[in-house]
Amino acid sequence: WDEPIIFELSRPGRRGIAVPQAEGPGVELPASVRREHAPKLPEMSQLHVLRHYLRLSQENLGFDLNIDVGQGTCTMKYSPKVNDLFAKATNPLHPHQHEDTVQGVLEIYWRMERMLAEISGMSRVSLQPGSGSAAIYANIAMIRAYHNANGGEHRDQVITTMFSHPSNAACAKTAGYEVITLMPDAEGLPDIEALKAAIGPRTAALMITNPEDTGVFNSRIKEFVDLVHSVGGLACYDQANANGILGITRARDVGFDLCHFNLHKTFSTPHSCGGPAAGACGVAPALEPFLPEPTVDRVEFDGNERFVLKYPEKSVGKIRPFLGVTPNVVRAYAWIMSLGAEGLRQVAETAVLNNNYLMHKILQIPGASVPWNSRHVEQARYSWQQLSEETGVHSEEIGTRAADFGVHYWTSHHPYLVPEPFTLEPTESYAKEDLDEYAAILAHVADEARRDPEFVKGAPYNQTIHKIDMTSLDDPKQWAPTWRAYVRKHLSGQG
Amino acid sequence: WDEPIIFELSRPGRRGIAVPQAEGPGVELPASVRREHAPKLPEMSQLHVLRHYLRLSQENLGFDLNIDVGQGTCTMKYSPKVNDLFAKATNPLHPHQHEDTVQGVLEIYWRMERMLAEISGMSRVSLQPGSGSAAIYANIAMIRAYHNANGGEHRDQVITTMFSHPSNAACAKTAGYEVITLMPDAEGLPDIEALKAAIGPRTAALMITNPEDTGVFNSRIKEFVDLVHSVGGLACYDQANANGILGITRARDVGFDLCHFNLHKTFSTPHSCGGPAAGACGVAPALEPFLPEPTVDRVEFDGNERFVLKYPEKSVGKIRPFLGVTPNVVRAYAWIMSLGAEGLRQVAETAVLNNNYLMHKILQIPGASVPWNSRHVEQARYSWQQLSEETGVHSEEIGTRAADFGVHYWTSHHPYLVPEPFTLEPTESYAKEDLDEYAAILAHVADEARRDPEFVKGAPYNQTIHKIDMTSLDDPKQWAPTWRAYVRKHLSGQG
Amino acid sequence: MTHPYIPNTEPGVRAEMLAAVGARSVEEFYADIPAELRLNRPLDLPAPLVAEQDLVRHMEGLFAKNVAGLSFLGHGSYAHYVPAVCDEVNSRSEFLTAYAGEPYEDHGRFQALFEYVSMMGELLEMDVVNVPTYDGYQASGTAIRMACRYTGRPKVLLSGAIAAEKLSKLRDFLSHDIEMVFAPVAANGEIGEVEIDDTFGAIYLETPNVYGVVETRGKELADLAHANGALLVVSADPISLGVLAPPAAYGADIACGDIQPLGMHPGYGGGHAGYIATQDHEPLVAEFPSRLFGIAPTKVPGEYGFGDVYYDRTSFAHREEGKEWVGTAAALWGITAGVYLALMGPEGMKELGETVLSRTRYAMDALGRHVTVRHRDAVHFREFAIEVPSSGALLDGLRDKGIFGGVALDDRTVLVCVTECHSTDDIDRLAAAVKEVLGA
Amino acid sequence: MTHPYIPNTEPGVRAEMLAAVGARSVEEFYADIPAELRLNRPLDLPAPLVAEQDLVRHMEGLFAKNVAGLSFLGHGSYAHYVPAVCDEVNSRSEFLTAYAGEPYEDHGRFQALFEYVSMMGELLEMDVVNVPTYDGYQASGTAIRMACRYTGRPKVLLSGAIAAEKLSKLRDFLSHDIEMVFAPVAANGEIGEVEIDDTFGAIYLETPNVYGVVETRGKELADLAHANGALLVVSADPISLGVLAPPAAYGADIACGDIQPLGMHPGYGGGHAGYIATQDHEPLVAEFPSRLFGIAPTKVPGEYGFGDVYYDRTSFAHREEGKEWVGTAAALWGITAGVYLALMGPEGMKELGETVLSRTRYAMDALGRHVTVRHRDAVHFREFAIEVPSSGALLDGLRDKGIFGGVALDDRTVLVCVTECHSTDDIDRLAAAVKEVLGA
Repeated sequence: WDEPIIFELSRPGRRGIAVPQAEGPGVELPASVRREHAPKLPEMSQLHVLRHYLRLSQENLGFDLNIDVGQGTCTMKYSPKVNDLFAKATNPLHPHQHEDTVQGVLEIYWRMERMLAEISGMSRVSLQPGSGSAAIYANIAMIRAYHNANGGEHRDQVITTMFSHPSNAACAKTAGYEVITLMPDAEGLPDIEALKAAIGPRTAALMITNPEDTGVFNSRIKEFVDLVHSVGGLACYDQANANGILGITRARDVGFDLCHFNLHKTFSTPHSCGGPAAGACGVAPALEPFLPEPTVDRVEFDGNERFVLKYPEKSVGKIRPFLGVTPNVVRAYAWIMSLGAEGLRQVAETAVLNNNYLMHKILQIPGASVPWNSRHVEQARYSWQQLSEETGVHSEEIGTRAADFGVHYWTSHHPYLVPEPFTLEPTESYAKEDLDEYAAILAHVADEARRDPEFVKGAPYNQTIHKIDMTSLDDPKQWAPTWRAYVRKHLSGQG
Repeated sequence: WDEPIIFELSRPGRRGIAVPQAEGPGVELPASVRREHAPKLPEMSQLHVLRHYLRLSQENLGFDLNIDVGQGTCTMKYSPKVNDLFAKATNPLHPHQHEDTVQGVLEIYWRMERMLAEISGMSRVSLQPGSGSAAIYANIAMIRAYHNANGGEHRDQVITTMFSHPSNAACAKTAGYEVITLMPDAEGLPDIEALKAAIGPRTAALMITNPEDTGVFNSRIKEFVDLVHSVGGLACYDQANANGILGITRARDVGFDLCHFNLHKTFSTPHSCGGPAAGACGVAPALEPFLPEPTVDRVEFDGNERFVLKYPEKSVGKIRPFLGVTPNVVRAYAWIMSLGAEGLRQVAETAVLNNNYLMHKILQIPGASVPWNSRHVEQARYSWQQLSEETGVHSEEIGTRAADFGVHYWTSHHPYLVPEPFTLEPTESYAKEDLDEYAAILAHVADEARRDPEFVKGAPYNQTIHKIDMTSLDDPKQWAPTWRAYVRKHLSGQG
Repeated sequence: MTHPYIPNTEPGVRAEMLAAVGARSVEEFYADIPAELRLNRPLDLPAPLVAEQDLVRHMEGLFAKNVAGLSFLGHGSYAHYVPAVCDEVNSRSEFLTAYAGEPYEDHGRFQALFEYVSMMGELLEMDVVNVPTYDGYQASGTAIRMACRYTGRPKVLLSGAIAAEKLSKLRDFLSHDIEMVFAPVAANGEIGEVEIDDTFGAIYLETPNVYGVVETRGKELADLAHANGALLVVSADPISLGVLAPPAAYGADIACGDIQPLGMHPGYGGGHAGYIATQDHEPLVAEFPSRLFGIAPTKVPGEYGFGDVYYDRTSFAHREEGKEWVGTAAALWGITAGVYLALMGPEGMKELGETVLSRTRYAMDALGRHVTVRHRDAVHFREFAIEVPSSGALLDGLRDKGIFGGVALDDRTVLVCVTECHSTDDIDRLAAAVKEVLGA
Repeated sequence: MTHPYIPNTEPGVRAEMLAAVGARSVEEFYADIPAELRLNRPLDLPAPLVAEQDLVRHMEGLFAKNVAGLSFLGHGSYAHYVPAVCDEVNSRSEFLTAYAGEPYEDHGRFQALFEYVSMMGELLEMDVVNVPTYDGYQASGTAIRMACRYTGRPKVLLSGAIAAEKLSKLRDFLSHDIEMVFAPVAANGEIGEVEIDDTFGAIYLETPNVYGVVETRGKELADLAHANGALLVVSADPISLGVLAPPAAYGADIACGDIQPLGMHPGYGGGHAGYIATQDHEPLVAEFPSRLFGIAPTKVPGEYGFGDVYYDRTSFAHREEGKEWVGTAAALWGITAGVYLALMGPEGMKELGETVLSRTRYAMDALGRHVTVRHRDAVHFREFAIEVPSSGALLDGLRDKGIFGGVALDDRTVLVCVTECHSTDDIDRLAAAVKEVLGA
């Protein structure tokens, strides 16, 4: 499709949907609040709105359609369609309904908390955060509240690692902390010597992912936790990469005080073009008083169980409206229920097997490598450094060319400590055939890069559009973050 | 996508869904009924089944995605998404539920019957037939029952017209009638002289469409009806092409004894790749005793209304299981309710305006013509005869090339009385811009045909597949109506 | 206001279009419709609910008048579990709103339907399966007609164990030119004594039959038919074929039936589609009225295309010279049944069959403690009949308890249906309720 | 059995893959996890419901414990009508399951989100709108932070008419380094006396506010803020902007709020997404933490591409050196809100606003006959507060009648919410029930 911008499809007088009539008395608005100019929204019939968005949807490559192993660190896995039905069942529920009228959904929250507590080893879990990053922020808020309540107001530093998600650093900064970032050592793992140098009386917490986004499990993780504890800091586990270790090892058993999961990664809720997602914060008993409000508790009542909302006294307050992203909590609950303990372990083991199998295939492609040659759990960050040096083709360009074959990858977050990076995470959802096909596509593109680098650099060729000139997007004079800005800056001269 | 046949995606041991366990006692089957060899169905994980079908869906051009005016005679119109929700609401209802537990759905049947009776002028309407063709068959069954009940067992001929849907002829034949087909006269309308010659004591009925599939309204239609009545025959109106005359003229007012509508055409239920559809048979009072069983009647009961099933004594019996294609009856009911009398008239007038506007544009394309140069109502059958004579490119090839631009048309049913035909029906759903774009595409392809006929003949170029060699499909030695037949005939030598 | 479904009612565009055509009003386009045929008043219809939300409220009000219950209803429509993926696929706009495009722009539809018929072929062990006809009734009627046309003998022997409603359809569809002879039902619920001669074109059998009884004499009947130059036509429920032998295995020439159980909701009777299958025998294939889709090469080696097999058979090609008629039937349900079979695979179909057999037996045992279960020694799949003092009184009593207990076959016989959706707890609840109602 | 979600658990393929890698078992891949960190027992979780149908039954059992009623609940989550097309689009696999592809293979997502921000821009009369953040709470917190960063002044004056839960979020998010000063609420329900000086970075106002009152002094506050070198930040409900002036019209520098009313179901709080908007003023644009999508040329003239505007602002680019943080927020709700606005168009938004204003007034009049309606002379949009002897007793009494009457703001104040989904009959039913409960 060569689908225009929606404003170009508008014709005055058309309507996509009709609205009920006022019925009640007319209300005259004072001039100070009355809208003067009608908003220039598109005017289209219903079919035409639908057709436009259906065409746009076909110009998008959802997980369900492609082999999405290139979205490493994001744990792209099958989100069962039946769980969408459960999510939709929450549509009519209003978050201010009286507890008595939402016992079903509260029970799901309570059961889900118990299951995640078992999976993490933590004593309580909040399902309120809207995403992994929001969960990280919530954990930092709890860390701050904990220290403030325990005479640690002076602790103003948070330590994190370079291969942890940027939100660990950014959320800590937003919460007012100085951020210390540990760089990888010669093995590619966070440098324990750097940690020893960094900890001290100002240390509020260590925020660390393991395995980090490289997919390497840090076997000295307990030393990290113990070191931070030794100076009175808290240890907080970013479990975004938990998919390979479900049922194998648990946050609390390593000594962590807090952890978080991304329900949209490990627990299969859909990624929705970038949210709504859902995060879960697990805490050890000492942190319970600080949990976001409210919590869902179970009480016995006349021999019956009943689920109620409680407001912890020292709560950090609200992280997001109401109890959380309920449709996704429901989906994740259903997903765990469909697998059970044995199933979750199969998830972990199969994700790890898939990753090691794919790594084996990728490393057979001339020019591809994986830094530090370590063992990998559920994903791996690779490098095209050698190929790039030979051909001048950059990793991003190879990924774009791969899109011509219906797959793609991303290069991960800046900065590129691993040169010419790409990160592959083949979760348990994929069949061997998918991995073979994915590796074959990358091998093909790498070969193209050797034979005709300019061709690869010119990609894409069979996508909706061709190579974009991104320069205007960083120029305030040219950038156009809305259609009205575009019309003003780029079209008004023509009109 | 280059999507394999589903059997090629199978790997033994995989499963797409799990089934509940037996729970009850084991049952030992006697050898005479026990299946010996497991069926060779595909074995795939759930994601892989889903992905396969999603990709196939993207390889299909639904009405919602394209400008579907080329599917003339089929009245492709917008099927509102909200009506799908109503259709789904019928999912759990079982057709053997007691009347008391399905008063809502029975009320919809009753109200829908009343509305279609008003639209057609008939006294009663059966919603049981599964499609327009099934409705035609039901009408013929009623005609036979009527004559048998009225001493007309000897009436063994049914008269129809060439531009009526083939099912009029085919259903009459299936019901045991001799079929007489009126050919068009010099004006393109059914030849009234031929009718005069055909009618007689053997005439059971006239089955006629108006406007016929050419889109021309036969202004002498009442004469046709009167002629058939004059010999004791019944007149049956195929209202498949009713979209342009809703609220303008009615079947009963012309004198017809029976008529049928296609709910999936005029009344917007989706075409579903070719069904489930739904048909409605309207009858005049004399035919009521013969309606398919059961009918839905309204009774007053203690001052309340109640809807009940009744079995007409002389009923032709069942045409299809239960009451009809309920989800589609519900959709069509909701569609009429969203429009009302004024809305239906707007539907008709706009469909006719759209058709005449498009015809004006098409006739500007050199090489395109419309036979007989008559006035047209809601559609028109065109001819590329002139272009074809000039270039050697056939209508079908032009349609296939148009598919490269995201639209297409069909050539209508055999035989091609109109040479190199194509039939366009731009219903009320389309915007002027759609019609402009459609005409521009055909103009472009016609131009291509002049400049490079071989290029057009080689189409398609950007579809999933390339030009098909259809010859094997009519050869019993080669045809492969299933994968197992294909494997046996074409692959087993290779294995 | 411009109606959301009719963009060109907006007066500006309307005027523009009329001007382009050179017409003064739409009325000009209707000039062929004589005045005396005109309806010179607005249609008398209810006031419209143009706002979608008002329509939703109206429809919800109607649906609120329906009542749900724990249902043991079957008898032609079955509440088997419908996997979410089935609904996901058949709700896709691309499939739901497509119609009859060519094999290029509608490649997906052709392939999906080809795959459906191919999977049915595996289930049935037959090489030719039609693109679905309307329903199982139509499939039976057409299958019998095919057999009669093929043999040139307008006479069929039918099992007596057929649902009354289906029989109503078959009589209408066949009896004007095909003689219908009925076999008795034996004491064990199976087809009884069968006698035919060389005037018969077909023997028609159903399994499981209207009583839920699995017919065990298929081979014998096939042999009998063939010995007399007739065909054996078997209507078999495809959901049973993971455990039960397909008709082809015991010699049936034509298999037919309804695929509603393969992923379609009951939908108050809206989920039906019919299948017809034969071996790849050209003269028999020639008798199919439905479309058949086949695989074909394209000009690119290795690429699969699809098209109509033997299109000349159809009324689309030859009007009344075609076989019966073909119209818009139930293609989407064919695609859906394909999704269902692909999800289930051979193991799923087998396990499902075992579960249904087992729970049916469990229910016969549970109810057998309170009422007489008919044909108790026969193999039952999904349904069985019980004998009660009054069908109506029992069903009314059960309905008061929120249970739809079954379908009354007559005043003293109720047909009970059990699928994989009924837990043993559900069945125990039914049995307890039956005891209570009858005991009162 | 191989689990339907995990194809490579099938033993054959597992062995094949292990062999290819040269590993004897999966255990080898876990060699880096020390023994003392291992969980040497199975997780203690409920027995799984592997059969989809068993899972459905379990979930339906849980959902059956929820209860529906005629609801007048609002206070941060609103049951406006959701057009079917909104759900159709956001249920599409292509959108629902996509994540973060590049602007080529994910062109559709980029365009849909660009169109969403563009339509919001028209509604707000502002040139820069973010790809949605989590919710209105977060949008307010970030908008205030943006203003404080921009002005370099960590101090904000907030309207006192803010929901308690939102305030809980703002305190957590802001108070550690931004001083929060509150303005009183005036007798008419609007913001009361406001005093600021040049230490303030922003004035923060909500309209309609927590009492449903539309603030009329926006222009005055904008002037006051600007006179003191501060910004005016206004949280405005976008559903009201078909009839109410957008914040930009009276001089607000940053607009923010929640888009849940634009096509998202309440979903027990799951439908939220936050917007933040400014004019195209580079130093203020630099303070956005969220992603901004912009239109850009491709190498084919006339073709539109899309990409990130000013990516360097973000934590994705510069970790703690970026502005706050950006993560997975609520993009799908942005796409959905775009569908909603395109369906409604300018006329639809206007009519909707008029309908809500009218029905709110109707409800105030109807309830005003039985209870005291607060701020009765102010302009109300959708919500208003009533004074009752006991909030709990009233709401309990209404709930017994199947009515969710409102949200208790305190022991004697109940907030009632009326949208276009409430007919005057619904409102009359509420009023009658209130009378009955209070009269008893």
